[in-house]
Amino acid sequence: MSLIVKTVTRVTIGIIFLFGGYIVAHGHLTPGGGFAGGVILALAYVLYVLAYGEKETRERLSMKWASIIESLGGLLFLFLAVLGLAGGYFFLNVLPKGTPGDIFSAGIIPLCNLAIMFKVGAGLFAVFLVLVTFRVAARKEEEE
Amino acid sequence: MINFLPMFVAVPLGAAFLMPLLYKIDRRLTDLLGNLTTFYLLAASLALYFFLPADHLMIYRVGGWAPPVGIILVLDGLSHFLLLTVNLIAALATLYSISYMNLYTSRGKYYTLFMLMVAGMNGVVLTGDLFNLFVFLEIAAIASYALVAFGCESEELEASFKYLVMGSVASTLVLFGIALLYGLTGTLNMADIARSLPANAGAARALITVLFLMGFGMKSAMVPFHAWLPDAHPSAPAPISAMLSGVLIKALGVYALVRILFNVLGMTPQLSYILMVLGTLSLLGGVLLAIGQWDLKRLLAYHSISQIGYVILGIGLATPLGIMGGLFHLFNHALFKSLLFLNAGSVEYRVGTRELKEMGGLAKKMPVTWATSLMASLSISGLPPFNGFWSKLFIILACVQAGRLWFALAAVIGSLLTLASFLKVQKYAFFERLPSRLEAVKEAPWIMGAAMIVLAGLCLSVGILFPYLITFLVNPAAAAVLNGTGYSRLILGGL
Amino acid sequence: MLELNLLLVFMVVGAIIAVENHNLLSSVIAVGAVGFGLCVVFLLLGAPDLAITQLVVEILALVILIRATIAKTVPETYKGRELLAYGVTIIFVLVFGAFSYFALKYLPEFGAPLMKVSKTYLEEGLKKTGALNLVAAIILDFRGYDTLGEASILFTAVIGTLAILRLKGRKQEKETDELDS
Amino acid sequence: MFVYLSCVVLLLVGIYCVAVKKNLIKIIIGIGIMEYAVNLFLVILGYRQGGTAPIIQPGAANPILVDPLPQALVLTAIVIGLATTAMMVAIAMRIYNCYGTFDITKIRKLKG
Repeated sequence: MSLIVKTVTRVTIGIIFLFGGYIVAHGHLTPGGGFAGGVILALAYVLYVLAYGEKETRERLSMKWASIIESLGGLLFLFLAVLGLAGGYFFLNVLPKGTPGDIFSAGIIPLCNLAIMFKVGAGLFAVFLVLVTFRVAARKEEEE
Repeated sequence: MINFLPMFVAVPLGAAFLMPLLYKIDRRLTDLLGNLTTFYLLAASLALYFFLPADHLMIYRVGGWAPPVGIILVLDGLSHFLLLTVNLIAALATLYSISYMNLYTSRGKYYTLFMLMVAGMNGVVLTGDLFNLFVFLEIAAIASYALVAFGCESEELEASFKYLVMGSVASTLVLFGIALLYGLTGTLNMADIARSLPANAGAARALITVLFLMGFGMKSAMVPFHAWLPDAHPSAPAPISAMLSGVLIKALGVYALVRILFNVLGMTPQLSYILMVLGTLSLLGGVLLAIGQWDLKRLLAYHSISQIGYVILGIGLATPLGIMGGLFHLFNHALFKSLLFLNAGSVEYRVGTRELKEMGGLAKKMPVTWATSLMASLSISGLPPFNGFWSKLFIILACVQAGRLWFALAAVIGSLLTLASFLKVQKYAFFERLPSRLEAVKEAPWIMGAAMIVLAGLCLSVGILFPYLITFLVNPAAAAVLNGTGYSRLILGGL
Repeated sequence: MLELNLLLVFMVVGAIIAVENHNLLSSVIAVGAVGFGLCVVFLLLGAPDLAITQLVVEILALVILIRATIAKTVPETYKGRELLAYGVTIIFVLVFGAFSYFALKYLPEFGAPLMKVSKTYLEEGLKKTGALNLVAAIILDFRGYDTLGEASILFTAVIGTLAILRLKGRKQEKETDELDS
Repeated sequence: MFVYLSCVVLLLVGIYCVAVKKNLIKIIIGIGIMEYAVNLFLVILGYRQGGTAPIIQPGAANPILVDPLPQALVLTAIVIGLATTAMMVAIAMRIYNCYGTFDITKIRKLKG
């Protein structure tokens, strides 16, 4: 891709990341949440792949790390669910609820959003990357 | 103690999330974790028996929310019965996978998907919430789509695509049915729906019933909706075929259908007749298509359709004996059909083919596989003293008792045809002359043999000790089904 | 709600175009238009959460679908239309449509849902969970167990996709023997 | 009634597409349309006349809020839709790689 595309991408990706983070952090206050935010983060990486190519993206976030982050996100979510057992029930919202309207309120909800964000973002990024890589690998096979 | 219940879902999910991490450390660890998880689940579902109160009912409020505001988990006779079946077959299938998966790459992903499938099935069986049932159904279904295509060969991909398309259509229809129910009642809890479904909503009730019949009918591969099964089940790796035919179609299809038709919507005589006709069509259609097959696993897959037909016929009768026979047959089918698929897998592992015409004389070369497959064949054909005999007998007796003689006759004919097609399998695979190409064939590795021997032993011992099994396991399940819409009073009590 | 009805008509027309168009890429774009129409409908019906999610998911799905179809402009072949399949499908669609017309009459009027359970969420959601966004309160607290399932579905799909797109599914004969002995 | 019926029409367009079309991508599109229809139906079921989004504004007077439960369900359903789409595209791409076409009449190796 041309230099203009690359430069614009570099600038916009920062903004997209910030927006995704905002959506996740305010998931319990405003529309959005972990899932939407995670997809937005994945889209930022998709943009990066489209502008810079698959190879350069892998240097930023390799498949291995994407998969590890995804698993850890899942485990964190499950841990929050099991944490409820401390209060007697699976998935009980055990953390203090705080003042409604604050970022740190609503107990486990923001933490769950965070876990989902990691999981969804890394997972969808991995899917997209493997779809692209598969095309590249398949084309190489054909040429040989 | 009650905190036991969510662990049936949380533990396999946790194992699935851990699996990719462990795979990066050492791939043999995934074998260990997979087997530990499924054997833990088996032990837990057995142990649950000792903690059950006398009325066979446990209710768990997820997140501490009272129904219908929150989701509840319900363990009644039927759930416990299915839970035990699922985890028993899952444990033996993972044991078998240790050796069998040497044929494939990427063991970590295999076990991850396997654990997710088990978690999905346990979730479906335990939940008391209609939408939650849909969510867990999708986990199990999506994992099974991926597992069908696990070999990445062109036929497997095609079979998986076909399965995926039919499965997604089925899921969408089910979701549409759930949406209609929500619109009519304003709640998602199954017991609450049963209580508040307006009695005069004739057309809406009929549409919902049809949607669920089509959706879950596709999942359980009843005859007009069976097209995907004979492609999908043979394409998967053998332990997965055993899981798919043995328990997946039952947990996602038969269980969900029975739970919703009997306990939520309420059974009517017309509906019962429709189920019986569908069951009979499946049992005859499946076996007729099976006889002409030469691909061993494909033949077994057609027999799954036929055996599901017996289950549906028995349950469709809606008499105590019929339901008991149908559920007992469901359990027996899980045992012998997964055994047969494991046998087919070990033949494929050593011989490298599934074509019956290319086999022959394997009885001497693979004695364990042969002996266990003989027992499973006798069992599926309904010969005494094996387990299949009793459950088929109950179903036929129930048909006679209800005055449905034609259905009884169809069940007998189906059984004879089954015997014929398994004689063919035995003859071409294990007797006849050994082709010179197969001189060097050895018995399957011992771990695979162990899993098969356990299943064969279960087939025989269930056949001999069936009265105990029926008292302790099948009768509570049948009672839960027979309770009908009394389910809602049972769950919600005085709420 | 005129704008809602107009949007619904737009979506149905868009869907028909997507189905009947002979060029795959145009079909994909048309279905994308339907998806964005759905997104606006969500906004109209007071579901901004869904609008955001639908929007981002639609973009991702479109990117994936376009990458799958682009450079593969194989026009659809229309040889051998199976009349039987057409006939059965059209009969099924007509019967189903007529049937649902009668069934849908039993639903509450549009704009007046029963809210049997949801009343509790609206009245006590904030007090019990501390979240202002009641949808977030439901998906992560009242029905958090569903969301655990949802996250697992996505995880399943990711692992499944990675498994399907492995370059080699089976090991070569030799490797098997080594591992086995 | 019109709104409910248009959802059913959308669902039927999807079913028609899946049943009749012979192209893998068309089938994926058909399933996508079916999912849209069901999601739309659920959200419509939860709409209240004159309702606003179910987000409480602290301090403001209590307005009519729409039913939040169907929205939570649809959120899950959207994710499920994305998951199935990703799987289907992956399989379709592999099939394309094997046969060089998306036309199912040309790739049917499996016997009925």
